[in-house]
Amino acid sequence: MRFAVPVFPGSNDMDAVHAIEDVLERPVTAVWHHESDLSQYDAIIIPGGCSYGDYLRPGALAARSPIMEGVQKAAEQGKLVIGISNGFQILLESGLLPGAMRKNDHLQFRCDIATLIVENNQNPFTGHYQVGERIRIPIAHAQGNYYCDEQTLAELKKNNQIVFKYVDENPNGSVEGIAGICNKRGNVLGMMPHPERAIVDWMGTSDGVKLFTSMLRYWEENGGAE
Amino acid sequence: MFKAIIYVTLKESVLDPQGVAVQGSLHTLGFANVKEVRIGKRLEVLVEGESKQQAEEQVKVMCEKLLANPVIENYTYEVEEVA
Amino acid sequence: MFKAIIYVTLKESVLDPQGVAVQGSLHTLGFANVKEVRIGKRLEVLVEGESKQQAEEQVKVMCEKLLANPVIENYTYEVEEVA
Amino acid sequence: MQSNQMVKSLPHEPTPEEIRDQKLYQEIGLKDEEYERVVGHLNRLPNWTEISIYSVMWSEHCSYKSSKTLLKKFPTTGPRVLQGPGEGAGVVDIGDQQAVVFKIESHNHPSAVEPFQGAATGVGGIIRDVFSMGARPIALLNSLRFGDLKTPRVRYLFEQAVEGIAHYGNRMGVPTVAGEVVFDKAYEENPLVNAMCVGLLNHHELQKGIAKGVGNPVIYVGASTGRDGIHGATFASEELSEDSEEKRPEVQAGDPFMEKLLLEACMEMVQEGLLLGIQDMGAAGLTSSSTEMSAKGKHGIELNLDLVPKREEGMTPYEIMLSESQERMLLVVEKGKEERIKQICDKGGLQSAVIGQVTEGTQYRLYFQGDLVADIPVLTLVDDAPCYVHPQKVPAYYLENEEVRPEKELAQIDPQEAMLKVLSSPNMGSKKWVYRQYDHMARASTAVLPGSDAGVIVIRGTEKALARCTDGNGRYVYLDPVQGGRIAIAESARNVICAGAEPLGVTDCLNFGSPEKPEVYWQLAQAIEGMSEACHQLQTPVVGGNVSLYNETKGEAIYPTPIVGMVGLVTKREHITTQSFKQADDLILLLGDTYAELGGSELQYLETGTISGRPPQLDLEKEQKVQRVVLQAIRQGLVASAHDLSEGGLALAVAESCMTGQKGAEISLETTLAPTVHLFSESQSRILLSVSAEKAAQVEELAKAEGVTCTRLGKVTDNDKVTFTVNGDRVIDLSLNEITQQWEEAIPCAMKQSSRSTS
Ligand SMILES: Nc1ncnc2c1ncn2[C@@H]1O[C@H](COP(=O)(O)OP(=O)(O)O)[C@@H](O)[C@H]1O
Ligand SMILES: [Mg+2]
Repeated sequence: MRFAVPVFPGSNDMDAVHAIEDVLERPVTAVWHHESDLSQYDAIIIPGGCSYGDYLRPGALAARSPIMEGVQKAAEQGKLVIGISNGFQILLESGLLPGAMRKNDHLQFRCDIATLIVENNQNPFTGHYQVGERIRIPIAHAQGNYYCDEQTLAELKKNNQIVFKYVDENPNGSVEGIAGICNKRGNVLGMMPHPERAIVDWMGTSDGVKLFTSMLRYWEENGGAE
Repeated sequence: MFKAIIYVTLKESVLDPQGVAVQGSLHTLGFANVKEVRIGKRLEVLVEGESKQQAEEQVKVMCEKLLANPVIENYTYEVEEVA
Repeated sequence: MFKAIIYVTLKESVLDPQGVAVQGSLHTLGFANVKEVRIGKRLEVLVEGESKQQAEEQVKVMCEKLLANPVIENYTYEVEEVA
Repeated sequence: MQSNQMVKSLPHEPTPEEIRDQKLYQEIGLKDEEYERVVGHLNRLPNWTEISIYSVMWSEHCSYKSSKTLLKKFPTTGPRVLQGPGEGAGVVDIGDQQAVVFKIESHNHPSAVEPFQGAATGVGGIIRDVFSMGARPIALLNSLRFGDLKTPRVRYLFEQAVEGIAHYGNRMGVPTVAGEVVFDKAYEENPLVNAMCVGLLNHHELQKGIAKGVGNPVIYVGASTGRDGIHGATFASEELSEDSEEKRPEVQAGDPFMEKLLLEACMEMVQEGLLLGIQDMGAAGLTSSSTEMSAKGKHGIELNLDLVPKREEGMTPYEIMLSESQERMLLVVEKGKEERIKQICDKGGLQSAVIGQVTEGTQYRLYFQGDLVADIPVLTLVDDAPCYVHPQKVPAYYLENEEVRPEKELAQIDPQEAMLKVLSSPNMGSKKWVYRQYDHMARASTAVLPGSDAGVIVIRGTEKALARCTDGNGRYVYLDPVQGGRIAIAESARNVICAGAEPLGVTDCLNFGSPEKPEVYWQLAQAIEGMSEACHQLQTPVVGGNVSLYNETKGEAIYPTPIVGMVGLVTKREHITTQSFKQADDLILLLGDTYAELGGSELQYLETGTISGRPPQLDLEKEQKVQRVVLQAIRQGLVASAHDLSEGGLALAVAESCMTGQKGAEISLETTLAPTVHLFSESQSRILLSVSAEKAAQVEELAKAEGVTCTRLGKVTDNDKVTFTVNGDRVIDLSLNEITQQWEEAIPCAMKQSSRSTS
C-alpha cells in the first residue's frame, strides 16, 4: 500500500509521513503541491499544519492548487483520502466534503488532548475501533468549529457520515460536537484531531494507531496487493 | 487600473462566533445597548484592465473561485477606475 | 435602532502578509493582472439609542477602545437608522 | 563601481556639517564623544547614512557596550561546546554527530507598544537565529512578565502577547513546549517578552555568519524591505516614554508563512552544502547582518542598494539599511552557485536577489543610484564599538532590607488559608490558559507536555531526548542579585534534572533597567557574578544570550530579571520523568533542607503587596549534590515523579504533583519552624520525589552517600484529599477536586474581562 502526503507551503507533512513509516511500515512519499498526478498511490493523507499561513480562510488557498486535481481523481476512484486538521479544512474548501469551518467559538487556538467517541466503524478508517469507543486524540487548531446547514446535517446523519464526535467537552463549538466526517461513499475522511500525534504512549496516547491499521486492513481486504 | 472593494460577509443563517465574542466584550466595556455584531471582510483588489466591465466580471469570478466560501458567505463588490 | 458599518483597514505602511498570499493565489488561478490585495475587516454593529449623533459617538469610542488597533489600523464608519 | 569615488550626501538629507553643527546624531542615540570617534575613524565628517549605521551598530542592543565587560565573567567553554556566544545561537554537542542549538532573546519594547506583533516577531526572530546556524528548529519556549491582571491594559498586553506568540509559533509548525509567566506590579508599564528557540543539527551542517572569498556574491533572500521598524535597535536601547507612541508607525509586522518558506529553503541550501555564510537580518536589519559578516570574515563588502527588493517606493539608503522588516536572510555563496540558490528560492515561491559582493580589504561600501553613499572601515563598526564601565552603587533598599525578617509576621497566617490564597493567585495558578493556545505537539515529538518542570522532546531515530525550561525570579534578584543570579541558574538546572536530563548549557536574557543608573548597574554586575558562580559550579556554560537594558518607564526600573534558558540531555527515553504523582501508596520524599526563608516569596507578595528582606540563600555545593542524587536515582529507575520546589515552597509543590497526577497525598512532618513558614518557605536546593515503597531505601542510600538530607513526608493516595500534618496537628485538609478547580481557574478568572478580540 503506497501513501502520498501532499505538501503545501506551511504543511506539517513530516508528522504524517513518520506515522505511516512507524505504524504501518509502508512506503510513503511527500509530494509537492505543484504535482497533479497521484495515480501511483493507493491512499492520500492531507496533512495538518497551516498551508499558506492559513491566510484568507484555512485551507482555501491550498484547495486551489494543482495537487487537488489528483486528490479529486483519487477520491472518485474510491482510493482512501484522509484530511487531518488543516487537511480537513482543505477537503471542505475543495468541496470533497460538505460544510465549512468557522473560528473556534472562544476565538483562541486550542491545543489539548480531546476525548472523542467513535460514531461509525463501518468505513475504511475506523474498522478497528468499536462504535461508542472513547479515544483520546490531540487537537491543535484555531478554526475547527464545523458548520453545515440543517439539511446537510440531516443527510450526514442519515448516511452515517459522522465518524467522530467530541465528548465531555466541545473544544471549538462545532455543530453537534462533530470532530470528523466522511463522504457518502466512505472513502474520504476529514477530522480535526491528529491521529498521527497519537501513535506511541510517550505522546500521551496511542489511540490513533487503529485508524492507520484500519486503512491498511481495508485496502488488503479489498483487493489491494503489494 | 481599477480598484475593487469586496465585502465578504457570513450568511444570516450562520452564527458568527467572533461577532458574538466581540459583542460580549462591548458589553463588558459598558455598551449594553449593542444588540448584535457581525464581522466580515473588506478586500481591496487592484486590477489592471481595459474596461470597468471587464474588471467587474473578473472580480466576480475571483469571488466565486476563491475570495468567498459559498457554503457560509455572501459577497458584494464595487469597482471604480483609479489613476 | 441604528446600524453602524465599520471598516477597519491596515495602515498603508504596515505589511499585509495575508493580502500578499491571496494575490499570489489569484495569480496562480490566472489573474495575472492583479496588482495588489489588502485585506481588512467590515463590522456590522446594531446599537439601540436615542439619536444618530449619540450612536455615532458611541461607535467612535468602540472603535478606539476595541474594534480597531490604533497602532497599526485605521477605521471609518457610517451609521444609519434602521427599523 | 569604483572605490575611489567620493562619498555623497543625498539632497533631502541633512548634510555632514548640519549633522555636526546641530548635533543631529544625538537624536539617533549617539553621544558627543561617540560622534567624535566616528569622525576619527572616517577621517572626515560622516554623512547621514553613515552616522545612522554607526548609531545602530553602536547601540546597546547590537554592541553590548554597557554589558560587554561584565559578560566576560560567564564561563563559555566546555568539552561539549561547539559554538559559544557570538553567532546567531550557541551550539552544544549531544553525541552521534548531532548538536543542539539554542538561544533566547527579548522583544520587550516592541511588545509594550504593539503586543501581538511585538511578541510574534520576537518568536520569528529567534527562530531565524537558530536556523541561520543550519539547525532545524524543534522547540520554542517563552518567558513572560506582566503587571497585575487587575489592570485592563495589562490584560490586553498579556492576552495579545500570548496570541502573538501562538500565531507565529503555531504557523511555523514548531511546538512551544515550556515557558513561564509572572505577574507583578514591577512590570506594569514595561512587560517582558523573552522567546527561546531550540534546534537540532548534524555537526557538518553548522553554519556561520561570515563573508569570505573575494568576488563571491552576497544574496538577499526573503521578504521585501519596507519602512517598518526603522531604528528598532535604538528603540530597544532607550527607556519607554510618551515618545514611544510616536514611534509606533515603525511597528514591524510578522509573516510566519514567509518565514516557513524561508526556513525550508535555507534547510535545503544547508543540506546541499551551498552556503559559505548566512546571517539573519534581525535588529538593525541589513546593516548588522552585512557588517558583521564582513567583519567576521575580515573581508570587505559592497552592496548596491538599488538591487535590494523593496516594498515601498522612494526608500532612501538610510531607510533601506535600517529597516527591520522581518523574514529576511543574507547569504554569501561561492561564485557560480547563485543559480542554484535562485532555483531553490523560486520553487518555494521565495524572493531572492544578488545585491553585492565580497571585496578585498575590509572596507564596507554602499552604492545607491550610482553614487557611493557609505564608505566605512568595517572593523570600526563591530570591533571598535565603544565600551563602558559605569559606576556602581549599592542601593539604599538593599541596605535597609538587611534587618527585615518577614517570616515572623507571615507565620501568623493560617496554613490552609495561605494554601488557598497562593494556589489561586495567577502566578501560582495553572498556566494552561497560556499553553493550550500554543501548539505544543507539532512535530509529534513532545514527550512531556507543558505543565511539568521542563518540556521534553524526543530525538527521532535515537534513544535520546532533550529537556528544556526557562526560569528567572526578578524578586529574588532585586532583593539580592548575587543570590538571585545563582538561583536563576540553579533552578533551571534543577528543573531539567527533574525531567531526567543532564544539564548541558545555558542561554540567558538579562532584562534590566538603565545601566547609567549606578544602582541598576550594580544589580547587573552582581547578578552576573551570581550566575557565573553557579554556571561554573554546575558546569553549565553560557553559550549565548541577549541583554535588554533600559527597561524603565517614567524613571522606574523593572525588577532586575535575568531569564535563564537551560537545555538538558536525556540519554534514554525511559529516564523521562514528570512532576505528577503516579501511584497510590508511593512514598513521598523530600531532598534538601528547609529554613525560614520567605523574603521575596509569593506568600509575602500576596499578603503584603510587596517584597522585602533577603531572598533564600543558595549553597552551590549542596545544590549540586541534590541534583546529583536525583539524576542518579532517576537513571537507576527508582523515581516515579520528581518536582523541584520553587515559588510557593513545599505546600505548592505537593499540591502541583497531586493536581497534575490527579492523586491525593497525606503529608506529615516535624519541624521547629512555624507550620506556615515551613510549608511556604522558598528555601533552595530541594526536590520532591515520589517512589514506590520498596525503592525508597535505595534513594535514601544515594542521598546519604552525598550527604543530602532525605525526609519521608508521607504517601500518595487514591482519595480526593490533600492533607498536611505538622507536629501532629492537621493544618491543611483540602479536597483535591476543589483545589484543582481553584488552581485551574486562577488565570481564566482574572482574564474574564478580556479587552480586545477582533484580530
Ligand atoms: N508562557 C508559557 N509558555 C509555555 N508554557 C508555559 C508558559 N508558562 C508556563 N508554562 C508551563 O507551565 C508549567 C508551570 O510553570 P511554572 O509554574 O513557571 O513552573 P516552574 O515553577 O516549575 O518553573 C511549566 O510546565 C511551564 O513550562
Ligand atoms: Mg519547577
